[in-house]
Amino acid sequence: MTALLEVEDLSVSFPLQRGLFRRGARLRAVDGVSFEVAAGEILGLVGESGSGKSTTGRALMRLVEPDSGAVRLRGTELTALGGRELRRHRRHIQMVFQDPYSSLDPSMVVAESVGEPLEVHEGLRGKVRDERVRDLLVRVGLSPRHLERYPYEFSGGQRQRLAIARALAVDPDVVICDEAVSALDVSTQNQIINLLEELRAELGTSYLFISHDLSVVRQLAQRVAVMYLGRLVEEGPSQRLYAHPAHPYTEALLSAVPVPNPGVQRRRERIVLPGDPPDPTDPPGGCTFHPRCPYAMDVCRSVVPEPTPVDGGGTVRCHLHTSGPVLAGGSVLELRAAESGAATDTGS
Amino acid sequence: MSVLQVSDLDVRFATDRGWVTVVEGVSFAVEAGSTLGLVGESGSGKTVTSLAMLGLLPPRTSRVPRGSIRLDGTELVGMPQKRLADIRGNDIAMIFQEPMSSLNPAFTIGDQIAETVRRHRKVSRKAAMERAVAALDQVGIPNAASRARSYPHEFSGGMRQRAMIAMAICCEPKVLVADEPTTALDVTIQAQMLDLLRQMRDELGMGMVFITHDLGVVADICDRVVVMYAGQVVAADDVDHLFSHPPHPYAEGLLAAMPQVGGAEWLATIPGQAPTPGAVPDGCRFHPRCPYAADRCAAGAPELRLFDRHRATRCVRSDELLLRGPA
Amino acid sequence: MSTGEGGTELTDTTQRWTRHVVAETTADDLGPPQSPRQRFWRRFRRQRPAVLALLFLLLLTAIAAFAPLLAPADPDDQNLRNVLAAPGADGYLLGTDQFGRDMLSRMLVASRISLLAAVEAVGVAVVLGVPLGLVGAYLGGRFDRWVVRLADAFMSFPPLILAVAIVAARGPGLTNAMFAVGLVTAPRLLRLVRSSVLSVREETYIEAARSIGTPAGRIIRRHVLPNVLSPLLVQLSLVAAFAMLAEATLSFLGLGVVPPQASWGSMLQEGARFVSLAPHLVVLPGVAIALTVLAFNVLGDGLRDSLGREIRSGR
Amino acid sequence: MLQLVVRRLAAMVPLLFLVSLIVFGLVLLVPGDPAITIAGENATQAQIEATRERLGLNDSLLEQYWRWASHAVQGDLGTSMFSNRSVSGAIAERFPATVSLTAVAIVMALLISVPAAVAAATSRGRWLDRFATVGTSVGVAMPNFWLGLLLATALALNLRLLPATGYVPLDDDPVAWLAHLLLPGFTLGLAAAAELTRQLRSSLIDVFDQDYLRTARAKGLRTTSVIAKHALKNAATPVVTVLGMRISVLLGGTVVVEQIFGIPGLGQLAITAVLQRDLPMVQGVVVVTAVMVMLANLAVDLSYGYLNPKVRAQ
Amino acid sequence: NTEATGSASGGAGSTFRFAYSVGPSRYDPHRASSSFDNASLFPVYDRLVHLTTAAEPVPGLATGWQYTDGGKRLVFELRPGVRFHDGTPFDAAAAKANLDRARTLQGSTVASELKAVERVDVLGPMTVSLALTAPDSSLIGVFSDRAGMMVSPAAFDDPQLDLRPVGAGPYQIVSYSPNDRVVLRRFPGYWDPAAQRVETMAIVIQPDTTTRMNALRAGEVDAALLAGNQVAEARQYDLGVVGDVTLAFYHLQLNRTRAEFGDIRVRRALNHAIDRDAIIHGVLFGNGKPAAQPFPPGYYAHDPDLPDPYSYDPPKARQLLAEAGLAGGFEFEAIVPNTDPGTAVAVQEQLADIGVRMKIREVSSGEAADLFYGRQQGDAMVAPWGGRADPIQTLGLLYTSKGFSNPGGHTAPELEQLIGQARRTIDPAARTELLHQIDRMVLDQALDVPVVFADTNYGHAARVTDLRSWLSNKPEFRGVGAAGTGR
Ligand SMILES: Nc1ncnc2c1ncn2[C@@H]1O[C@H](COP(=O)(O)OP(=O)(O)OP(=O)(O)O)[C@@H](O)[C@H]1O
Ligand SMILES: Nc1ncnc2c1ncn2[C@@H]1O[C@H](COP(=O)(O)OP(=O)(O)OP(=O)(O)O)[C@@H](O)[C@H]1O
Ligand SMILES: [Mg+2]
Ligand SMILES: [Mg+2]
Repeated sequence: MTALLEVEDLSVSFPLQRGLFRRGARLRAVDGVSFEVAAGEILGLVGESGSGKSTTGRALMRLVEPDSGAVRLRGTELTALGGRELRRHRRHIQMVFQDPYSSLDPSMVVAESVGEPLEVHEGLRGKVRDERVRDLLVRVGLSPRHLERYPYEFSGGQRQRLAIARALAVDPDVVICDEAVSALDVSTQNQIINLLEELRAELGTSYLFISHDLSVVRQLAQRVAVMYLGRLVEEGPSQRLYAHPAHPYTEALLSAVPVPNPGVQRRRERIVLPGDPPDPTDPPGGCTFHPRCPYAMDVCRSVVPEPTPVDGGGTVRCHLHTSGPVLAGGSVLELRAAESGAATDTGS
Repeated sequence: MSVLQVSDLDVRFATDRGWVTVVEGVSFAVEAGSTLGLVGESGSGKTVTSLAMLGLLPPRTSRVPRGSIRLDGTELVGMPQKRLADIRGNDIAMIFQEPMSSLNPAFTIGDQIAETVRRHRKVSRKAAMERAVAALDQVGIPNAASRARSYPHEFSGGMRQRAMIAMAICCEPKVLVADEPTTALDVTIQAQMLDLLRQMRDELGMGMVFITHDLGVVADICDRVVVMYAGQVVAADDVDHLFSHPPHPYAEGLLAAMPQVGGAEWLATIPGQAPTPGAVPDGCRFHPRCPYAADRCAAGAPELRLFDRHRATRCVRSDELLLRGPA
Repeated sequence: MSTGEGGTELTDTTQRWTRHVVAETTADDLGPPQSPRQRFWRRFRRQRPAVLALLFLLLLTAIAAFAPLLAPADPDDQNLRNVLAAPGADGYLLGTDQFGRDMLSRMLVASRISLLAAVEAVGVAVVLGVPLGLVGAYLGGRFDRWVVRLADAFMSFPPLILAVAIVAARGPGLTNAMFAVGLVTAPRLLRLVRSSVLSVREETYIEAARSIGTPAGRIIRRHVLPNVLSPLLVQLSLVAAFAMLAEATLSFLGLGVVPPQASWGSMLQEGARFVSLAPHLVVLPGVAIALTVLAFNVLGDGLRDSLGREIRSGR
Repeated sequence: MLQLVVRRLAAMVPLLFLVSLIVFGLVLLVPGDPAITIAGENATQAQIEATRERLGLNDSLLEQYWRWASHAVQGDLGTSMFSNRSVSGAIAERFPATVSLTAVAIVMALLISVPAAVAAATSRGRWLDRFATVGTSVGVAMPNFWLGLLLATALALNLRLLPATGYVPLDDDPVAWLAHLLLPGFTLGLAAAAELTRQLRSSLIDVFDQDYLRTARAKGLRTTSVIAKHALKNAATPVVTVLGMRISVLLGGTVVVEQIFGIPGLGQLAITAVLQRDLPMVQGVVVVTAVMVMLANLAVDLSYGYLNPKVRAQ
Repeated sequence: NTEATGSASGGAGSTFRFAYSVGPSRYDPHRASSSFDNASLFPVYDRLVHLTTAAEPVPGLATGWQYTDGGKRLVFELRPGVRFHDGTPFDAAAAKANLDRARTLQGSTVASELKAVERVDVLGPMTVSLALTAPDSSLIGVFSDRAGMMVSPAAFDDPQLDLRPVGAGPYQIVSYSPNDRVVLRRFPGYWDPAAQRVETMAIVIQPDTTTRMNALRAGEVDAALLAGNQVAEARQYDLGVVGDVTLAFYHLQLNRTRAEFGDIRVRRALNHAIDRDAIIHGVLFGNGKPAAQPFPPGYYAHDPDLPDPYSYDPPKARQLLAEAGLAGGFEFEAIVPNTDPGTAVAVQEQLADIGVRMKIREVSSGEAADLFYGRQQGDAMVAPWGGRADPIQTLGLLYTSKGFSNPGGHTAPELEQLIGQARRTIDPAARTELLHQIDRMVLDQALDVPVVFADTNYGHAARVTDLRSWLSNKPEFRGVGAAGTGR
């Protein structure tokens, strides 16, 4: 697979305005993030609240201006485009947002909302546009007669279908789904996930699927990237990542998701991370995860880890793989297995 | 002996279309020192039921025409608000979904906890504050004494929820009702919270009602589960049995929709949408969405059938069906 | 539907649940389509006070439009030998004023000026406040900052005092007075438009429009404007109420309309000197003003409630 | 907190500059020649010219602005064209009456609105609420000069309950001070009371729907303490905002109310100055009231810190 | 109804509070600019010449005066033993200082009235003499007004003079807050104790007539200037009312060089179109007299034998217009001060009856004179003419070609010549005869459209005695008594 979308060393920060004399401080929401999405691939981006997932997505769309880094779509450097040029290229990369209730303009009927990209990019109007919108509605599993309806008349799941239809209207190469299913009931969530999978198979569109829900991402993504406090801590094929997490944070995250099976869940050994995610305005030095990391070493406090390749694909940023016990691309689970053999007290 | 016994509870609300029954015939019991899970889709009446248990339903727009709620033998339905207020926060406490908005932003954390203590215990302001600090310490807030002087916005989401728990347990209630206490939290924080709640339940021997959407959480913390659909209890079971042999098709559907470890690429969904109160279908309320529906399902409203003290279903075909859960 | 052939085998349960299909909601289940306007009417109709207020204002507008035809007498015709006649006396339904003019006719004709005053002030406020607020708030930047500063500066003046000062400088008269009232209201309107725009700007659908590649001008026209219209409408009704009161007050201070033109405010001002001899001179225009202002306010409330944002529920 | 005050005060500087420009700009709007008025009924052309010269009306606008503004900064707002007295002095003399009147109006507005709003909000949808809603609408709609006229006639002249006109300084006789301000204060404050009631009612209703109120009730708190402690403090923020905006309206309203009740305050000064075309005086009053409004807004901003600890932190 | 009589003890503590519509523009009499100032100035400043209630000159600080040199010299004998409030004695030197100050002070508003004065000489300790450039009979009247007010020479250069006036009047200032109130206390050394029957006096300024009435009704003042419509009301509340016509009259004053007003037929038509009785009845509630001549009945300048040629006669008016070729009427703009537009509104409607459309341009009262006289805007003005201390002043201002209050400067040569002659005529009887001739000519030429002499009314509490109505329209409170102290 060749990379369709390349993101290289992307950083985004927001100004912090606090006090009269502390101006100039900035919050680094995204810090040196790199990844690639291949054609027809779904890349899952997971992480806890505030880790910078949405900001990454918005930076790709140039909805926020990145501080540095490059975003290339089919080799075109999006970060270098401006004005009209940028607007033209926006058709290749579209977005579906989290909140199905506010992502559709309440004052517009479906035909206008979903048809807006067609008007803007292809200058379609009136009947021609409506025809295309009808097709799109059918494609996302809605009745073509919904054309003259207002968003408020739809349920959350239906609205999310509308949002997807709008994103697909101009045949984009990449669709960024920012928590596109988080606001929905499990069952509805599944319907949308099924729809996305179906569309990917049918149209070969690539997706950047942002979610905090690991199990949802696992369902959909071929590859997964994990963010913590603005940095990508681990990335790799989902099979590998779920079965053999290489980063302690990934491990903890997976372990924290309760398994819907009482027998298993009760017996399962769980890692409960102490404390809260750190304050993004004042991140810890070195590896930002070190204050909560059960395996933290001295080096973690001072040195920012570099990406290291992982067995089975992907990369990880963790000193455990280069110094200390030297996992060298192996799974952290090995470490735990080794440890629990010796002393059985690493859990809560 | 059940510390909390809800039987045959109806709740009605005044709406544009007149009085609408939102919760109907709900019964369950909570044992001291164990956790009862209350699950169901959005709008199935979980929150309404829990509010009814604390007498927190809006006074003029709601009504409990039928049923009984007994807390340690005391009947709460029909009790005057004044006496209910004495019981709330003292014998039965509640924590809510949004730790962000459930704490009053205008007062310090310590103040809000101490207020509860002073309301129910005849103690000095100072002693109440000491109790508040102790409770914060108990729920694992570091430097409890100084953090008690913080305002809610100075706390992270997890710490706020800890503070809510501290507030709930500071008078050592017999029953703790937790309405989706972890839904708004990150999974790593959720794991902390589940451990903490389990620990508090065991330390204080409380009975706990735990409301959630997430069957994973149910599997983690609940001993028994009650499944609600469209305002009714459709299934009740202990947790292991429910996950292996769901007693009701709806329960099976919920379980099937859970993303599974190494699960299929194609996800199960419960087709259609839950009915809105006041527009429930005749017969079994679930039958329009049920893959097992037969003609008689549409005919008469099924009763909740008890198998034994713990297990019940509201499905007329439960005997003939062989329902399977993931576990 | 492509099943998971390539993936793991579906479990029985999953298969059963996925194969079971229930008809999704279709357009026909939703009932006839309803535009926001229709929905607004449906809701608005339920608000009886607001409906009454609207009817009152419509009636008033009609009266104002046809006042010369409706007036039983020439409103300027004096009868200095029958001044301050009580209502009902000598065939004068509402009595006469201090020049012996027919109060009914004058009340009718004055309604024109009073309404016109409100319309003028609202017009000035809209022209000055809305475009600046709309564009400034959406685009932000230095221009916006200065607009806001200027608005703040204007808002630092007590509105009536500024209006009095402006009228002092420009001279009395309806146009000057209403220009002043419009000028002092404009920053408030601008503020409101701005804050609505700022909150609409944060809505996801604006971000969605930007992500589509919609140009800013189109976003302002198609997305921002329609969505700030309802709070704007509500506010306009309140501005109209304020303008009525302000006109009355300025007229009361002798800074408003010029005789023989009469507005309710100026009638009140002239009548105030006769309050103990002929209370009807004060009561009638006072009640008329209060009722109209009340109607504008109630209408505003009704609009607010009927235009309120959609409750976040599916259907 | 101190930082907040400093920052707010600093933010007032550009605002003050704009305000001064606007106020000075008022002069440009004036069509007439004030010199003719000042020179007197029987003035000759030469006298008028001399007057122009004396008043500096022949200088360039920039010079005139600079002269005015640089003096204004030092508290010297110039000299009345009409009476030759210091504008600052005249304003200082009138200041207490207007501040007293406004303060009494605000206090009355609060005394009326808080209980009314609590009663309305807690009995939402019932007759008490409807009554309050109608009452507030009427209160807002009533032209206050009209109300003042009626009140003065009914209560002061016919029933002789309260004084009809005049003002007694607070330090002369506090009781008489209050007695003289009750009617005008009520007249001025009623519209504010109505608007505050509306705002407080709706923000109370909002707060009643908040989760933390449910928490407070879940703790077993009594309804009174839920409302008095938890609801009111939180509902106060938007009310304080409205109050802040109202202050400028109230100050404006003094123009009429002082006229009706014969109170020697800034409003009356403004009107007299306007009728006498005494521009320095008009400018002075406008500037001073604008600064009062700014300070009131500052107070409002600072009170947010008390009501909402989040603001305090920033 | 010209006087509230009775006697009251002027004991300690007696107070008289009077509500007036405007405060003094400033308390320096030579710089004060409005005729309304006098009410506040009189108690503080005594003046050379006093006026009777009928506005005839009588001795004041000057016990007598005499024109010599064929009218080119005016000699005043001054009252001995008078002191200013600050103790400075009043003598010829002080009088000369004052007169020179009035003539030469920068910003003097009275200098133009003293144009004829060339030099002031001290002839003796109590005698001053004024050398005149030409005989000017109006000076006696002038010295009864602000020009004749004596300021303590010690206070001449006091920058605070406008706030703390020092005169030789019956009352001295206690406190003064401009546009609010003046508080005065009896000055112990005053030469005429009969003028000081109350211990303290306050002049309360209330621009709003209703507020003034309210204050009076509520007992917050003892007397107040009333509007015509309030007279009946005041009586209804058992308040006393004194009131009579004054020199002030409402007129439709024409700029005779504009619109159609150059034509005498038009001016006569306008005069015939005004229904003065109706206006008195309707607008003034009966409190006034119709005006034809520029002076009210009862004043020496008024000619009682002169019949009013302009009866209310709309057909005649229309006919005159038709003769002037204006059968279709015409339109003009009238400047109207916004304080009291009632008369203007009535006039407007009556003119409309003969097809003349008068457009009202309302302006603030301070602006009206500026616009109409100064910048000669507007075709006419409907406003009260305040009257002047001497009839010659009124005539000179209104009807001579150089008169400031005669925009356009239209006049009749014989009239101008007559006015000059009257100014030079010292003998009162001869002068009065000339004034009557002028009246006749003004009337004949229809130079003006006088409308009404409105009564000036003062309402007062029962305990107030000897409050009088002054033809000059400048109320003095000499001899006003007040029993008790009021509320
Ligand atoms: N416009 C903004 N201005 C300032 N800070 C921002 C802005 N947007 C995001 N942030 C901050 O950047 C950080 C990353 O935010 P982001 O929304 O990307 O996180 P996320 O991973 O999407 O979280 P969530 O799961 O809550 O959506 C957060 O600390 C957030 O507070
Ligand atoms: N105050 C109220 N007035 C009218 N209807 C109400 C009220 N509160 C709740 N309802 C209705 O009662 C039903 C049950 O609501 P409830 O909040 O108990 O659902 P839930 O199961 O807690 O859902 P969720 O998972 O979304 O919290 C819903 O249909 C809701 O619309
Ligand atoms: Mg996000
Ligand atoms: Mg709920």
